[in-house]
Amino acid sequence: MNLLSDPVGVSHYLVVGALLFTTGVVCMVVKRNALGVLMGIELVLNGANVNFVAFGSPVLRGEQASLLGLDGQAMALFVILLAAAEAAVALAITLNFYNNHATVDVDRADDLKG
Amino acid sequence: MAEYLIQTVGLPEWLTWSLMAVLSAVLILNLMAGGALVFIWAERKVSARIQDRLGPTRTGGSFGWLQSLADGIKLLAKEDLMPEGADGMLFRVAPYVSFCASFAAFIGLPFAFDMVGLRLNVGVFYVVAVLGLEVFGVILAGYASASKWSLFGAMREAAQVVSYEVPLGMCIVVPVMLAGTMDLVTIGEKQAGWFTNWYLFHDPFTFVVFWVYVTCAVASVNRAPFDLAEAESELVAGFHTEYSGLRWSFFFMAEYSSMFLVSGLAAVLFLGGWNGPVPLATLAGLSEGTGETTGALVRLLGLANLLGKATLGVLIMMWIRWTLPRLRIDQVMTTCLKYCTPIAAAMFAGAMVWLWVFPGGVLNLDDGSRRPGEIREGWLEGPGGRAPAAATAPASIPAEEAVAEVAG
Amino acid sequence: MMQALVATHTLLAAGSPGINWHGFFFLLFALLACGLALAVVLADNVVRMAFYLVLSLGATAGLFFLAGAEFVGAMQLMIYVGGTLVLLIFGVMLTAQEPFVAIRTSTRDKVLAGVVGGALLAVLLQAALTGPAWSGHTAVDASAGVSQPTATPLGMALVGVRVDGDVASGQPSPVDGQVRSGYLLPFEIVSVHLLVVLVGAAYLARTKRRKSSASVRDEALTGVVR
Amino acid sequence: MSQVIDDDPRIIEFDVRTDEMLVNMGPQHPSTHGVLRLVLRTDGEVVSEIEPHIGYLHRCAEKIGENISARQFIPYTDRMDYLAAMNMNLGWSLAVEKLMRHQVTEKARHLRVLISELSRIASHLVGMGAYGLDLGTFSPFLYAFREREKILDLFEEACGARLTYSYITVGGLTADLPPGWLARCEDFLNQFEPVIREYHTLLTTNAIFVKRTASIGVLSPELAINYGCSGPVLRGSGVDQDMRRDGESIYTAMYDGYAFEVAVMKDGHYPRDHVYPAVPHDAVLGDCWHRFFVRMLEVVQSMDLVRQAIDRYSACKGPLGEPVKVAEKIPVGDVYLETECPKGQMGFYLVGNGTAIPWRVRARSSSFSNLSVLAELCHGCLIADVPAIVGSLDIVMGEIDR
Amino acid sequence: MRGPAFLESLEAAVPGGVVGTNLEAIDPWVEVAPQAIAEVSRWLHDAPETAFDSLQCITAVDWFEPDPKKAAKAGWEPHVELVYHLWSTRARVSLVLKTKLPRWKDGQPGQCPEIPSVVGVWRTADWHEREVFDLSGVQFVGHPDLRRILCPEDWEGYPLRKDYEMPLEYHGIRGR
Repeated sequence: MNLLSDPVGVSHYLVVGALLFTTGVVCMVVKRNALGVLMGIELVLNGANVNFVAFGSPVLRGEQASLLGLDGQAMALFVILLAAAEAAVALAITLNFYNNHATVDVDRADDLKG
Repeated sequence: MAEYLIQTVGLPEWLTWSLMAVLSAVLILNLMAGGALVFIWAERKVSARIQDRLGPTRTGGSFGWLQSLADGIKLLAKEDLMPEGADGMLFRVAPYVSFCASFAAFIGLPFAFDMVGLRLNVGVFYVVAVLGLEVFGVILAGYASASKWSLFGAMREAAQVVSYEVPLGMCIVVPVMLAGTMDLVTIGEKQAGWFTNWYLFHDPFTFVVFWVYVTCAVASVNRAPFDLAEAESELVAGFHTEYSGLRWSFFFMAEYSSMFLVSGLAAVLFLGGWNGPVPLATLAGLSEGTGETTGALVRLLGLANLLGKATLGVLIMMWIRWTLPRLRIDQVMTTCLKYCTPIAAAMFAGAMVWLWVFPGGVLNLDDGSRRPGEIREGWLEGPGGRAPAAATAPASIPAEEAVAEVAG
Repeated sequence: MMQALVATHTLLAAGSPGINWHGFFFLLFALLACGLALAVVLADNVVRMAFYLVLSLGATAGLFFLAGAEFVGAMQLMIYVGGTLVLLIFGVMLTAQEPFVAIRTSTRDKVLAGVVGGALLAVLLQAALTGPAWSGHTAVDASAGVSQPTATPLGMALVGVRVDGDVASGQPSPVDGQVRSGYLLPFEIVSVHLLVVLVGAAYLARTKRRKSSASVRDEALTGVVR
Repeated sequence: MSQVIDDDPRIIEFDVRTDEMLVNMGPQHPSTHGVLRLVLRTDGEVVSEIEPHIGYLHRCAEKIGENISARQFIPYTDRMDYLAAMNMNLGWSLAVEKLMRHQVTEKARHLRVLISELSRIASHLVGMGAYGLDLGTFSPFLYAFREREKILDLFEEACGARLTYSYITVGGLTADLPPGWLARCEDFLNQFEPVIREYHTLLTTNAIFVKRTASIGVLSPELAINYGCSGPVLRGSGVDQDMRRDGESIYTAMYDGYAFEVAVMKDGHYPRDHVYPAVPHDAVLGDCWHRFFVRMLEVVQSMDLVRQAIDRYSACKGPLGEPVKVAEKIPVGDVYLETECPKGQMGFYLVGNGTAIPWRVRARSSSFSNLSVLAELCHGCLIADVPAIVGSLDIVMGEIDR
Repeated sequence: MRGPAFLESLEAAVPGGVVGTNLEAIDPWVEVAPQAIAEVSRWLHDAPETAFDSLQCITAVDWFEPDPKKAAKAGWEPHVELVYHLWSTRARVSLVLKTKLPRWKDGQPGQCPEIPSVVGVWRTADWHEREVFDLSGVQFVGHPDLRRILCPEDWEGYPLRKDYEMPLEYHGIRGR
């Protein structure tokens, strides 16, 4: 199949989702700044969301989408909500970490090392 | 018009559609820019009259009509300064972020029946969400300016706008609940008829909620007495302390257009939108669907109605600004969290109960709206009212296969 | 003239021959989303990272609108972008000082991450491109699809009633004859979860004020007079 | 958790460690009333410490005074409190007259009362308008200036100047009033009286104004006295002191026979000579609201005094009397005299050595002492309160820096 | 309590504090020994019958005649005189304290003469003493933060001294 010549379909969305997901993972790995890691997580969740929406989209899948009904979109909604919640908790942890260590560098969080 | 171009002039279809898109974008943009010019002039005149002055009197005749234009030219000619130590990219991009956010929000706002950039079935939600992005540019500007005053302004704006979105959302939910849809066109259309059909007068709760909305709207667009982000007597000029020239004017335009936007939103949600207090067109037996020319005229009347209401809202904001002192940041937050949010929540519950007790409403003296079937067929239910073809078609893929797909 | 405004909403979905607008906007938003995501990884400054992230998420919201999920798109704009906004603020507050603006990563880590990321991407793309059923476009009437309402069914589903086939009423979906359950339980769980998170986050990052400003003021006054 | 060990009770400690920031407010800032520079140490929006830096407008007025004769010094007093130049002229003239044991004519005495009280109204109008500006409302400022312009018009007719008058001078006044002036002054007062109600509506009783000023910057009477505060700042704290009544005899003699009640809260209420708005519930004696309110009362009080002065002045027959010669010798000795200026007690100290030129000139400025209390008032307040407190002190930098 | 009785109680409270008086002057004054100024101030502030709770002004007068011819006729030795104007808000009376200091400490020009600070008695003395230090060059011992207040921190000389000469240049700005 050829992505460039085909009309936009689920595959296209999956590719975008995969790219977002991968960048998110790389971001989580690469960043030493706790906030950067957090942003990586956001990207990962966002990539997953793209997939959910694509699978549940009636535009992209036509009648096939009705197999999933609203599940795709509802799942995406829940992911968004949980991502927001996760961001809040992660930020609180970062803040606490910053209070204790005066830095947001995650490599310095080695208190549990023997 | 698109059809006219395609059929009569014989333009290729893609060009026509592109032209149409550009045209509507230009219309909205001009509405914003032109509106900002008019409102800046009006602000000067209104403030002058309030303060026992004359205001601009020379540029462009005795009323200073062209004053804002002259100001604009001056701003264009002004040097765009950037402080040393500023984050150059973010500093440059911040005004445009603000401006784009308020521009994009206009896409969802209907100006008259059926006259909307993009009719979304989540229209009101979209408008509020995009409007909330305006704060983003402000925060970027505050951070990127490398000035402490800017940073203070940005932090205040962030705290304020994020907080005020909660009661603002709750206020907006009330008309959405009454209309049963988030589609702004439908919400406006449901208030057709005499002014008693307006959601403002629907029940006592909506009446209160309207004033909470006004408070929150003023706060969320940073107008006095909630203009803490720029608070010139405390923070010099707040987030735009370091801005000058054209970039500054973009912030300015964004401020005025979001003022206009929240006023327009208030008009659609509470004040009947494009429906005048007296249903003139209906009384004359006309409606948007009556015919090409008459329909256009009726729409123009609706447009005038909505613009008038929105302008009135903007003028009231100016009146407030030139009358009241500024609140302190903790008082602004108290107003939001201790007063606006609980009141909005209580009024929401009240309106819900009212709707349950009087499902038909009590003040609907006369339903002077258009007779169904003229044009509203399929419109009142929102853009998805017409059942999509795909939904009616029988399923072609067996369920097992679909599950397998997802799992795979 | 003014119908031009009206015309735009059909424009996106028009799918007129000549230019495939759907494809064009998809390409635009997809490139924006991916490019800005990449920029998040490459940027050093935490505020810029957050800026790119917000734009990336906004572009994704555009993709959602294109896929007909308007409610999710608006939700994405409001919650995700708004939430990240708060993230940005914290980023500014915590790390606006010089030493924290850019914490650099060693090249070794970068290379390693690149390899792992490349491998992951390869696997994911493989999965994305090989699913036969996903690639086929069913050439739906896009204009109808885009404006299909999603907010009401979603809202109904969240409170437990499925308009597309409801388990409570035992009514099968008119489309595929299936009976589906609503999301009342997940919805409630998420609500409680949010509450817990709210309390937890407030506890973790609490601001304790030792002395109220009023008492300090009084003390200062008496101290001077004494 | 960060545990900053602090002995200083003024430090407000948070568990979230936020960094303190030093912020320069001024010398170019909209609400520091001139070239005042305040260095704020802030933790977020909370100000933990504030340090005023002054001297940007220092012109060595005292040194200049040691090189010119006493009457030549009058224009320099104009430039101290340039918003109430008449009162400055009066203070210096009285101090020199005290040393010279010079007695002005009865007519000059009443004219001085008339002019200086009118000047007090003008000064308080600026203070009031600028205070509104500090709190973010622009319109009262212009309403105040509109009325002040009318007073300046009157002054211009009397002495030819609108800001630096040099009208009251050693030994009298430079000129008598032009014909018809008194009638125009009456007209102004009659027109001005109802306008005060507008000010009360826009500011004094405005809910937001009260919220911004009540219980903010509370100055206890002990602290006010200890810091040498004077004028409305002192009276706003409930200290019953007004040099027009309590000062030295050469000054109080000027007000002999005038009926006025000092604008201060006694036994829980302000003078009831006119109808004033009620004190809001959350206002505490000594806060910004009371300082502002005292000024508003003094405007009315000064109007009464002007009316009385008009009557007495027009009853006086005979000449105004000539001021002393420019090169008049000053006797040996030193005197100090404080007069009640709009901003507070302005003191002039003068040492004469028998020549026309004073050996030493000293100007004790009321704003100088009033400003020095700022650091005490701003502990733990918010940034937005700083302009509110500075504005309530109603300072003029020309007078502080001299 | 006026005049002699007041002086007696002051003398009793701070022995050796009062050096001289002039009750006939327009503003009667009491001359105080420089080292006793803080004690005298404390007593004046605290004693209930006097209660000079307010310090209005501190002035330094430089008694110095640069012209040697005039100096011979002056009739006084060069010195710096500090004048404290006190005010009692309760009794509504004023009091003038004077104290004489040498122009320079140990006779070395540039060395400011020293006197105890009265900041502990009246907080307003903080800025007033700073101003006197700034313009007239008197060192107040015990002042918490004795810096220049009106002149820039790096200004040289004490402008209100009679022998003060404006610097030729200040940071590239011509002075004379």
